[in-house]
Amino acid sequence: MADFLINSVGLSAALAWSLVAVVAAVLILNVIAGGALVFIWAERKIAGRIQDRLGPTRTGGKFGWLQSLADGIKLLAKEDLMPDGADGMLFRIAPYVSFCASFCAFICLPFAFDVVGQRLNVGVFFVIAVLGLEVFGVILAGYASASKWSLFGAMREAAQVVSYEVPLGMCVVVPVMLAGSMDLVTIAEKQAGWFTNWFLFHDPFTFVVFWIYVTCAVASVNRAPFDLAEAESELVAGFHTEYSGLRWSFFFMAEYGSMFLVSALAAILFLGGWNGPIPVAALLGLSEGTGDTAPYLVRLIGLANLFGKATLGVLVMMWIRWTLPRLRIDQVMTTCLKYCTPLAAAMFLGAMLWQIALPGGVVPVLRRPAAEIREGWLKGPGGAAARSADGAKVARVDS
Amino acid sequence: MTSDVAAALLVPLPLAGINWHSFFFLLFAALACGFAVAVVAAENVVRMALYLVLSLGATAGLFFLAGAEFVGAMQLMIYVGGTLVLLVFGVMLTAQAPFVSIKGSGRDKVVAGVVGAVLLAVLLQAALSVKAWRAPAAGVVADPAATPIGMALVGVRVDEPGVGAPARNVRPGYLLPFEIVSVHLLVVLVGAAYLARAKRRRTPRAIEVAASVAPPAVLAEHAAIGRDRARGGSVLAGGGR
Amino acid sequence: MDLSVTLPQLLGLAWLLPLVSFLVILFFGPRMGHHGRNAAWVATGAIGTSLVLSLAAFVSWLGAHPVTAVHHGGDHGAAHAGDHAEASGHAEASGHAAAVEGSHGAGHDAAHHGPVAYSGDWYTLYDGGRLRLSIGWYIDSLTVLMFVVVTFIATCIHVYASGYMHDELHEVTDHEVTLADGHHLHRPGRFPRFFQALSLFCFSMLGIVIAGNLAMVFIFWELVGICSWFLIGFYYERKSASTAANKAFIVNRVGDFGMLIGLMALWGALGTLHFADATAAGPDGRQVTRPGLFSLVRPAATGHALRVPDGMVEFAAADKVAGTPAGEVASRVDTWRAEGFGRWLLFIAGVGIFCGCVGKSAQFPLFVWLPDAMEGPTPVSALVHSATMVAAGVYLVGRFFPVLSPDVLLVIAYTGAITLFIAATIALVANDIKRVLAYSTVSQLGYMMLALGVGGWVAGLFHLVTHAFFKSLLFLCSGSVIHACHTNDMRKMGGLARVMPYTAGTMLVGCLAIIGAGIPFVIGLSGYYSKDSILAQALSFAQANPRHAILFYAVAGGAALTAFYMFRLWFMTFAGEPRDHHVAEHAHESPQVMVMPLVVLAVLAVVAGWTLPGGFGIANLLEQSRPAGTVETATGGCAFGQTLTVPAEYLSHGEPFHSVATWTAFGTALGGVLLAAAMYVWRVISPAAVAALFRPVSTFLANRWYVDELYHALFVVPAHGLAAVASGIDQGLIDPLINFLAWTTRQVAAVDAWIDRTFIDGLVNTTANATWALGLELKKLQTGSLRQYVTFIVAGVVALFVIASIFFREAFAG
Amino acid sequence: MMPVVVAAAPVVGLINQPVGVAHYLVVGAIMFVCGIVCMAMKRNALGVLMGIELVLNGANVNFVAFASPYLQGEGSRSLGLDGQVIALFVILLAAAEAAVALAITLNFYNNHATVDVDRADDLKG
Repeated sequence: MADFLINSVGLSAALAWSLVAVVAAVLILNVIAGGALVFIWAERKIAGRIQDRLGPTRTGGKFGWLQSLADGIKLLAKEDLMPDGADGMLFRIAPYVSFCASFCAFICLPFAFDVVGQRLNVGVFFVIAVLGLEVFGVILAGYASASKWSLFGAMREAAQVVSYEVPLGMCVVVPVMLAGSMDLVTIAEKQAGWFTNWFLFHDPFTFVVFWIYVTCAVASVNRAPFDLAEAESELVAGFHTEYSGLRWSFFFMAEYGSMFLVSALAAILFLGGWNGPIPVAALLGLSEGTGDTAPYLVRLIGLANLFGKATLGVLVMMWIRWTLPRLRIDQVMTTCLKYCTPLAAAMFLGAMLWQIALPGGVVPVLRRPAAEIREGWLKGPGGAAARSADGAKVARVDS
Repeated sequence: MTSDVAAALLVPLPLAGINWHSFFFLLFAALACGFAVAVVAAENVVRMALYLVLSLGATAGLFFLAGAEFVGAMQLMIYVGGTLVLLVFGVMLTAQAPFVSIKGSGRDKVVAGVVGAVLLAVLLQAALSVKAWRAPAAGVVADPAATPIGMALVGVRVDEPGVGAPARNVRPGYLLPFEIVSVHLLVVLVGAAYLARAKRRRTPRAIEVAASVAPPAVLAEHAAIGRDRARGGSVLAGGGR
Repeated sequence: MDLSVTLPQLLGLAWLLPLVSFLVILFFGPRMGHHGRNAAWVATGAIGTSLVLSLAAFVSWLGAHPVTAVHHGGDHGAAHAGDHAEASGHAEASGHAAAVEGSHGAGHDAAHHGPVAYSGDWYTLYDGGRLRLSIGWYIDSLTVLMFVVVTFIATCIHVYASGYMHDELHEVTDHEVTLADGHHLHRPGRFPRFFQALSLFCFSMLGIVIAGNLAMVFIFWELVGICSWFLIGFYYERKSASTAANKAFIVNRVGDFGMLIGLMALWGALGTLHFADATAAGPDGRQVTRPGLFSLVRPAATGHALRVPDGMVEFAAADKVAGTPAGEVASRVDTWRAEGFGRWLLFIAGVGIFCGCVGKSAQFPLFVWLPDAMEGPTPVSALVHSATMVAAGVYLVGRFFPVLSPDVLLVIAYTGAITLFIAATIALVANDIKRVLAYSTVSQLGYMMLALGVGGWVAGLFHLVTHAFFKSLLFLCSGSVIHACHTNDMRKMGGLARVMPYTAGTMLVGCLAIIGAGIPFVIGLSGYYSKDSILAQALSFAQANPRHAILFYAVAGGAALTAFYMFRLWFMTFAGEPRDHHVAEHAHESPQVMVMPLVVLAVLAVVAGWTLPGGFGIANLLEQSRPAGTVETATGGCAFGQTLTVPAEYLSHGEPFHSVATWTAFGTALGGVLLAAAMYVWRVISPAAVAALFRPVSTFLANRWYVDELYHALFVVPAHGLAAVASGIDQGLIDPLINFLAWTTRQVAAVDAWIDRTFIDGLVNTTANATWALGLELKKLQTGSLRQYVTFIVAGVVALFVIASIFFREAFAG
Repeated sequence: MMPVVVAAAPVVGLINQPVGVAHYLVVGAIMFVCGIVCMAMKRNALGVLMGIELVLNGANVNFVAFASPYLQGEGSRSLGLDGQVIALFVILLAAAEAAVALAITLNFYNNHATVDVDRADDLKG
């Protein structure tokens, strides 16, 4: 898009690039907001269906699809009060910190091949890091609302998120190891072709890793079985009990945003990202390189694939939420420390050994021995230049 | 992780010839330095924590700007996500009423200020004295890939073959330091766990003491402790001195 | 049987046996039977065995060298036929396997075969070329005879002493010692100690006799002195006994001092102290003969005529020797000798050795110790102070006769005469029985010295032997008298003959022997023969040297005095009425063990002088060992400016001298006896009247010529004076000086201490305090507040940075 | 937020010129000094810890600045990868250090019922 602006519109490169950045940002923001709205509605519908009831039906049509709009309006109208003992500044800033943290991750999330806000070489790593930041919002909110219950809730959630980050990090490392790079786009690319190429089916270890990833993901997003932060009888709503109105909605947006983020990540890392189960584009002979419209078509298909998988993930989370009973705090901790982490480590070890033992096995991509990879880098500017060319950017745009 | 998107919408600045890189550098630098100063200025320890988080986040941005993406990410994940969370936990645990905002005496502030100023002057003079550092060579393009760092950590230096024969004076790999740091971290974790072990079973003494000693009047006294350490004979039995 | 081997072994063994007994008694004395009773048997047994061995040696000597009368023809040159020819006794020393270095006898002159002597060394202590110290022997007839005499008398005395000393076997109360609290001293008996000392004495006496060189003689000389000190001071608790012992020892040492000078003169000049020549395998295997003293002084080359030996001449003419080149020294010696170099050295050597004899044999200046030596028990007096030790001096003069030049002989003669006269006169008035005998011994020794001095070598030694017998007899008799009467004072005795017939009888024999009683020209007791020979020799000497006629008259006078005081003693003790009844009834005859030796000695006193028809007699025996070169009359220069002729001894046997001597001797003896009888038996002259008549003389004599007082005045007083002066100087001068020095040191020390305290300590303390204070100040820097630490750190960094940038700009600009 | 404004004013012109190492060094210096001052001023133990974090980050900025390929002037040679790796290690060790420091602070807090640094002056001279 940038080239288009520069050539056709003739703006100065800097200006062009800034416009592109703005467009990208707005695009991502809306996707998230829209998604959130849809998910809120979906949540209510699924909850109903699971609890054998209809869920919202009257608002806006047959299926109550405007319910989330109604909620939004309600929240906007509601009065944003603040407990008197609270630390004003912290109280106000907490929701935005939380929202920004979860939203930041979307910068480097690729929706289709090269359809990404900012293609970061350390994509996955960046996403995991940003997920960690969300904790601050929670803690500040807990502290700022000056009530012991919110503080306790915040502490528990913070402890939970921080401790689950460890197994999450280990699970993420496995696909990164398989793909050989932390760049999400490369990872997804590596899974092109039939669904058998997905890392999920790469080797038994990655299969188990996927399921561990799912549990940790659910926990780190405070969803369902692990959402005790705001679910204890005495904790009422956990850290955001004192919040109401728009601030509360930001927390809510943050939660759904990160849900979507985590499931999208799962899709990319294990389920082949924008590569559908059946390589439609490849079958149809479309490839990015040919013609000017083909790439767009391919990306569209990729986009569709990714959104499908992501929403499927979110729906699964909602499903889990309304089926599994809530875990006690010590159970949460034990699952994390005594089950997830060791299991993830074992699987990681297994995947690595598998990789070494059978390089030529399931994944041909990594047939080249390590030295070859090294030569690849050393061979000279050609290799490096080529790669940097597409990613060449005079101005670094950061999150 | 600042709201740079919002910043990007700022209009007033002269757009023509804007050097985005230096723009963002200015933005992040301002954020980092501002919040660092805020940390110093803040009285409330929790606020200090928040400002510190923001400051370090801005520094992470600086790292990204400087091309060290992996370090930036590490900064965000480990430093901000890990260390500062730990710090905030620490703050939360000790943020009893009297300690939230202990005010240092004026004299300390002045002394610290003076010393800081002198040090700043010295550092700045050092930083700005070298001409070579002032303006970057134009057109240097580098691929901020993370793989070289990974390889370096494993001991294989791919980033820049040493001058002259590749094998002879290639820069040393970082396998050993990496191993040492990992062992170091293990030891630290064990140590920290040991230090902070189940001593928590007893209620923290501050509360215990305050409750056992006397009616609420004491709490006021209790709060005074922070103000003036020099006054002897504090009510706290055995505590302090 | 090769005499040169058997004799040294026999006599050597005889000599060492008393030493063995001494050691045995020394270590096991008190444990020998009750209170050491058997010590007597051990000592007596040892000396008895020595006697047997000596007799064996004597017999073997006679076997080899039969004693025959020696006929001295008038002519000098008469070659002596007879037994001496084959007696080339001085057999060549066959190199004995043992360490014994045999050597042949002294050289002999053409005319006379010279003495037959065997000499050699048992053990060489040190052989340093010039100095050769060795334990060796020089055996000739004199040695053998002396061995027999000494061991015989010692045996008799040992037997006598075992009886006499029996009261030492148990607790003894010494009446003469009163303790501070007035009681008499009670002390345990010292029986074994007595015999221990006696054995040691015999050993050392025999050592002198057998000694082969002067050094060995000197060593035993001192040992004898020590033994006499032990024996005299046996009752050391008694003040008188201990002072007497010390006196004896000191006076002997004075004599020994002179002897040492003589020794040094000999050794310094001649380089050897051995009497006879010694031939030994030199380093290169050839037989090397080292000349002894005799052959040096009377070399065979000159027919054993006395001459100043080359060594002494060179020594005396040292300056000349230094001047002449080495080669010609030997040739020039005769000219120097003629000039008289070395004569005085020989004289000094001779007189030096004689001084030793004066001290030991109690001659004129040094005789004071002998009378006091009577403090010792009587057997001691008998053995040591009559027969042996005092005789050692005479023996040494006899042994050393060849080396003595005529002037030395003259000195000896005159000393003898003086001693003779003084001792005899003091004996006249002595009242203590042992004192009388002591003075008689001194006078008899004077006789012997005089005899030797006038050239009567055989006469002197013959008298020595006979005197040994009857003097020990007299002492033992006096011992038994004292033992009986428990007092020495003759004035308390009297009329003991009836009570003690044997003692009286034997004493009478002794007295007769000593005065030389006998039927002239027919037969007489032993004293008769020896005294006559002395008288004869003195007469011949007086005739030969009219200037020295006085010597003969001294001898005659002495004989008279001897007769008088001997019989005065006998009459006062045994004749007349007992003057002290207590003593009279207490007196009793001595037991058998004491009387038996008296009888034996009495027999010997009579027989010793006789000469058997075959010529066997002590005189002829002695004749065999007459030193070479002393047979003939010798005339020699005299240090006192005129020549002296020493008449040959055999001349005195000649008619004029022999008859005159016999008659004078008989007359004087008879006179003395009659006078004594007159005074003490027939009471014709009362001794008191005579004493009164000669008041000044008798008191003078009673006080022993005031000799003790003289010495006291001469030596003791000046010594004390000198001591007083010295202590005065010490007290008055040296002590104050030292005290003054001490005082000044103290003052200086005080000042020093002050300086030390104020400055140095001050300095140190101030620095210490300063450091302490600084420390305190710096301590405040550590306030404990972390924040201030940080500030300090930063300040430090800044300071460093500033310094670095200022001073090391170029270092960092790189 | 006054200091922020002050810092921004003089350098607003900088927006057009490229940014060199010196600028990063300035930022690093400022953060370093803020850290030091915070350590020197804050009486709350955690304040001191935060000061330490700031100091470490100041150092990190410098490292990264020197290590970045874009910012080098003509003469000097960038640290290359070393800078980044060192920054990494600093971050890691800072984490370890913070853990221990917090453990100590909490212990101190438990034993002395206070977090006030000035109360911890038992070791004074």
